[in-house]
Amino acid sequence: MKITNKIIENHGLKKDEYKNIQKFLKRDPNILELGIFSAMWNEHCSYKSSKVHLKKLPTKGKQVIQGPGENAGVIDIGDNDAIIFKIESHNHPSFIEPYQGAATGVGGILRDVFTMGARPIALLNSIHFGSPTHPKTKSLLNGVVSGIGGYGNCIGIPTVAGETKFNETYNENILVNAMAVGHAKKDKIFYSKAKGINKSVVYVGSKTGRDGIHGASMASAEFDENSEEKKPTVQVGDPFTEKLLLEACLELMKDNSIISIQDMGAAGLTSSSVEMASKGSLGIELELDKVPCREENMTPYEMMLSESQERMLIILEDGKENHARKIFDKWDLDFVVIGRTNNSKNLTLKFNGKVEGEIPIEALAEKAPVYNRKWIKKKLTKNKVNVKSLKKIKLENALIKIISSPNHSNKNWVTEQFDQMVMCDTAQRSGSDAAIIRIHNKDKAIAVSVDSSANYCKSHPISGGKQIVAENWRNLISVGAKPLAITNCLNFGNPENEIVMGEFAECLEGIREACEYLEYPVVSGNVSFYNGTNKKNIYPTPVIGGVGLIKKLTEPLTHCFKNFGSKIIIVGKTFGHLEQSCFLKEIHSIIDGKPPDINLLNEKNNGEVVLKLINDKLVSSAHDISSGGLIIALSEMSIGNKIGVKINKPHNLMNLTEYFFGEDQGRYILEINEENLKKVEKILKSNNTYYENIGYTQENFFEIDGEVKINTNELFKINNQWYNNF
Amino acid sequence: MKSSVIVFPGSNCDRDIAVALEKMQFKNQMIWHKETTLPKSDLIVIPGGFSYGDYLRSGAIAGKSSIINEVIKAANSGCLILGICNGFQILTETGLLKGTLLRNKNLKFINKDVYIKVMNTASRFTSKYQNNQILKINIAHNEGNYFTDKKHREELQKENLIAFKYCDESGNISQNSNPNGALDNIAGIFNLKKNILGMMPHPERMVDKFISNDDGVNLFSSLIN
Amino acid sequence: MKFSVTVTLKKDVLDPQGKVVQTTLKNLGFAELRSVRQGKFFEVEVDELDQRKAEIKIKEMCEKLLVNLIIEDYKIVKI
Amino acid sequence: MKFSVTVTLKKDVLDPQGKVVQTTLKNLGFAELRSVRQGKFFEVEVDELDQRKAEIKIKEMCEKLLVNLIIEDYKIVKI
Ligand SMILES: Nc1ncnc2c1ncn2[C@@H]1O[C@H](COP(=O)(O)OP(=O)(O)O)[C@@H](O)[C@H]1O
Ligand SMILES: [Mg+2]
Repeated sequence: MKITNKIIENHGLKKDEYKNIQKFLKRDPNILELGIFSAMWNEHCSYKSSKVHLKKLPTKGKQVIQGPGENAGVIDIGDNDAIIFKIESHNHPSFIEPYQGAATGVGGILRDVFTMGARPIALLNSIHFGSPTHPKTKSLLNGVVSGIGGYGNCIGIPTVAGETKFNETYNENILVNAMAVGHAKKDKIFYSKAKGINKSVVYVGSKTGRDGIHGASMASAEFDENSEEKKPTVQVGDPFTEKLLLEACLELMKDNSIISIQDMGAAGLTSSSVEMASKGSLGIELELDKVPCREENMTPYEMMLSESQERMLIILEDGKENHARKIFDKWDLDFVVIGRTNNSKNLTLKFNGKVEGEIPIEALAEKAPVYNRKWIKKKLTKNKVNVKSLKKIKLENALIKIISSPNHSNKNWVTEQFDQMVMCDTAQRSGSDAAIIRIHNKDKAIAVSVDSSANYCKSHPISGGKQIVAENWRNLISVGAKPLAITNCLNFGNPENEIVMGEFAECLEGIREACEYLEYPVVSGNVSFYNGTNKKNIYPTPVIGGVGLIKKLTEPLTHCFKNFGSKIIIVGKTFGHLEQSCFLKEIHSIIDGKPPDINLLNEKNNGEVVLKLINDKLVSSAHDISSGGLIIALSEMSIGNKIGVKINKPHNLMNLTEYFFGEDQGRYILEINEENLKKVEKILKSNNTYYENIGYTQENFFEIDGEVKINTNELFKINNQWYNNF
Repeated sequence: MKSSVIVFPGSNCDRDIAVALEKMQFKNQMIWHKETTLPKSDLIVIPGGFSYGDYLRSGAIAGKSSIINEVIKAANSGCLILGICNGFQILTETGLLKGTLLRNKNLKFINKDVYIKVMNTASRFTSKYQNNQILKINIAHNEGNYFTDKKHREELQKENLIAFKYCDESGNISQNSNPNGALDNIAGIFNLKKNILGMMPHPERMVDKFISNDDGVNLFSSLIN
Repeated sequence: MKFSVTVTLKKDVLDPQGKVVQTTLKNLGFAELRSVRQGKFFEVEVDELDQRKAEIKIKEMCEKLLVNLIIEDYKIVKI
Repeated sequence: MKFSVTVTLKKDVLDPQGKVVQTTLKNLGFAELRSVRQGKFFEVEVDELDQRKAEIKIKEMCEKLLVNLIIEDYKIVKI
């Protein structure tokens, strides 16, 4: 086949890029080689637009065992226990086929985690949909939620936390990010770096079909009117086979048979073999006739680019084939030696005894293109909203409107479709600030949460970037966990657009700053560009997934009030920042102005003090204040156990709307038993922490002095009705 | 007491039930479905999960496995058999328990804590509970909507073979407290000899106060006596 | 030889899935719709040249595995 | 007027269900079995006397709801 300009373009390669291919090969590529270059050089695999910025993120710390660069990040939680975790996007496939797209997203991220030797112990997700009234939203939400559940429930790993958000910006490009967290022994972690020559390269798992060919390139292109045509590239997931693959891999990992192991994710056999060889500075030769195929007459091109799910590539120690084969036979999975390592530093592909393709590994990996794309700084608005000029609305009515809105309604409709309890170590399920998972057979636990704030990131990317890290940190603190490290999924528009690239660079700058200051390193992550349609880019939506440690799990701390007559205090200062707040958006449709500032010094101090109070068992419930401000956070604490509050108006002359709906950062609400109050105040004072006594819990009514009085049953009902019509 | 937990490809509550059994002092063994004989045991448990991916019908494929013949033999000689969730579905597919489990009436997977009422304490599985005791217990299934024919329905009533019914917090049994559409709110049933119990809720998830509650403990302590 | 096997719920068994499909179609504006019942469909191919013998085999497959006779009916048709 | 609609996975799409059913039937001793593919079946009844019009309607139902055109094919037959 002659390589025409059209073919090059269809493979998503630019003219310059093609010239480089010719240079590396010292000849024209054939179609197989072109396909392989296109798969390895696209945005999804090469990180060509993001690399220069990602390098700036802090990735080190004494808790970090493995930072970015492997299948997932690894952190140390003591006693030879390690936690392995990562988040990944499956946005484009999920928009085309929501059920399978979301399901295979979960399957893919699970493989990233168990390929490193971890037993997955928790799944999380961050899902963003368009406006609830958009005609596609309902079926997309239905499909995505049942796809996430369908995969996780079947494989038997609890889905314990996440976020579900709606915003017009995702009307034609939803976001589906899945995060997996696993547990391994620190001295039993597996990496993808190949070692030694003439070692067997083994294919295990499902057979290869024609599904998902060029899935990775699809994830690197914008949608347009013709995206319907790209449909057949959707992969279908088989959680049942993944369960077998998981058990078989973990069984084989018990001894020392494996030199290196890599899941076949995006760009399947191509990226897995190239990555292993590249990391080990080796060559690899594959005999493609041996690849187990599901369909007849598959070509080398199709085999190398297929994204069939539930497959792994393993490099075995000498003489371990039979032992390994027995294990995969037991689990009814394919096991075939399809190639060998060598020292040629080439990827060599044979088919029917003939060499069909030969490419220097270096050209596919280290030498892949890297772009320092043009970007422009965000012009910030200085607009302040004058509250006095806004149309008057009663506090109570605004509260009701917000907690019954799609974004603030109770998410049980979503989370009840996920098995949250399987494995019997979920100490805290969805619904609180973070989920808590006990380490099996131990008395320690981890806390996990995912967070994003696209509105903040849109209006001020640096503050937004800082804010999501801080909010994620706060969510872990609120359940009594010490935050250890994060993973991040960076969902952005078209990187060739200077504004988008600016949002990316500046969000990352914010993330970097917060992570550095909070000593909260990034250990893994994923970038998803080209989210948007016809030149309309989504809001910048970085998603942060955090993991924290609870050294000794006793009663898990929830955000729901526990007793009548407890004191309620706010830690952190309330200034009443309304711009970019949920209040202005939901009530007045104002999306102008900049988001609240992040004072990292206060953030850290407040968080550390709250964590100390929780660890000293002085707190009955805790909740961070985020979207919606003080009043929404209070109402969430009331709704759980239907325990009301009596809240005073602020002492100072602050405007009530600003006080109750302002979204100032670094704040927590704590429920404190009367007898602990003195002790708590002493600790707060001695740490120079600003706090306010704002009232106490009571029976029956959610009450703010003369402004709001709602029965707690009513409050519960209002918060729980939106999804009923769904 | 000796127990055996049968593990099918796709079972995923096998470890959970084993932990619960061991906590309750059972001497437990895991039995891979390809085994052709069963060790002598007092209790055989078929755990929850998605055996064979729930393909075709939940429990259908596992119900045809070779180890199931051994389970049937053991059941006929009086061995105690407990099927939880997918285990219940498998037991109905083998015919050891009558009826079947249809899709939940809302056509969605449901995971939540529900209340069930103990309907009969005169069995090896429920003797440590009080009659009409209300338990808070976790369910997690796609197909838990119990259905059976008229004749069997009458037999269930007459012979007192209903073990648990879904109810609300205060014990009312109604459509409002029926999470999945099950006939007569049935959450679990015995066979005629009451040596077999199939139930949709997960007692093994309720044996640890840090994780949930201990409402499931008495099921296992009933058995150990 | 190829056969189609269609498996449907017995008349007296509630078909929640069919019902939901039916209401959804009505809501989509298909006023002329009278009823929908949902079932399973299998395309089974066997190495057997004698149609009668093949049908017996397939019937056996149905009764042994494909069909839950408590709630389902089935029909075999050569295709 | 009654129609049967059979919905099957497109040829290139993974059919894990069919695969499991096939191996199980083999294990049960059906050596002559060559292949099984599983799909969905709908029995749709419409108040429409003109067959051509009815078929158009049902085709619309398929494309709008019953069939996932990305991974499934379908066939409408009058019964
Ligand atoms: N898609 C989802 N999957 C699992 N849990 C979810 C999902 N969406 C929301 N939740 C849960 O609902 C609760 C409320 O979410 P959110 O308002 O985003 O919390 P926060 O503001 O504390 O981050 C959290 O416990 C979260 O884990
Ligand atoms: Mg929170």
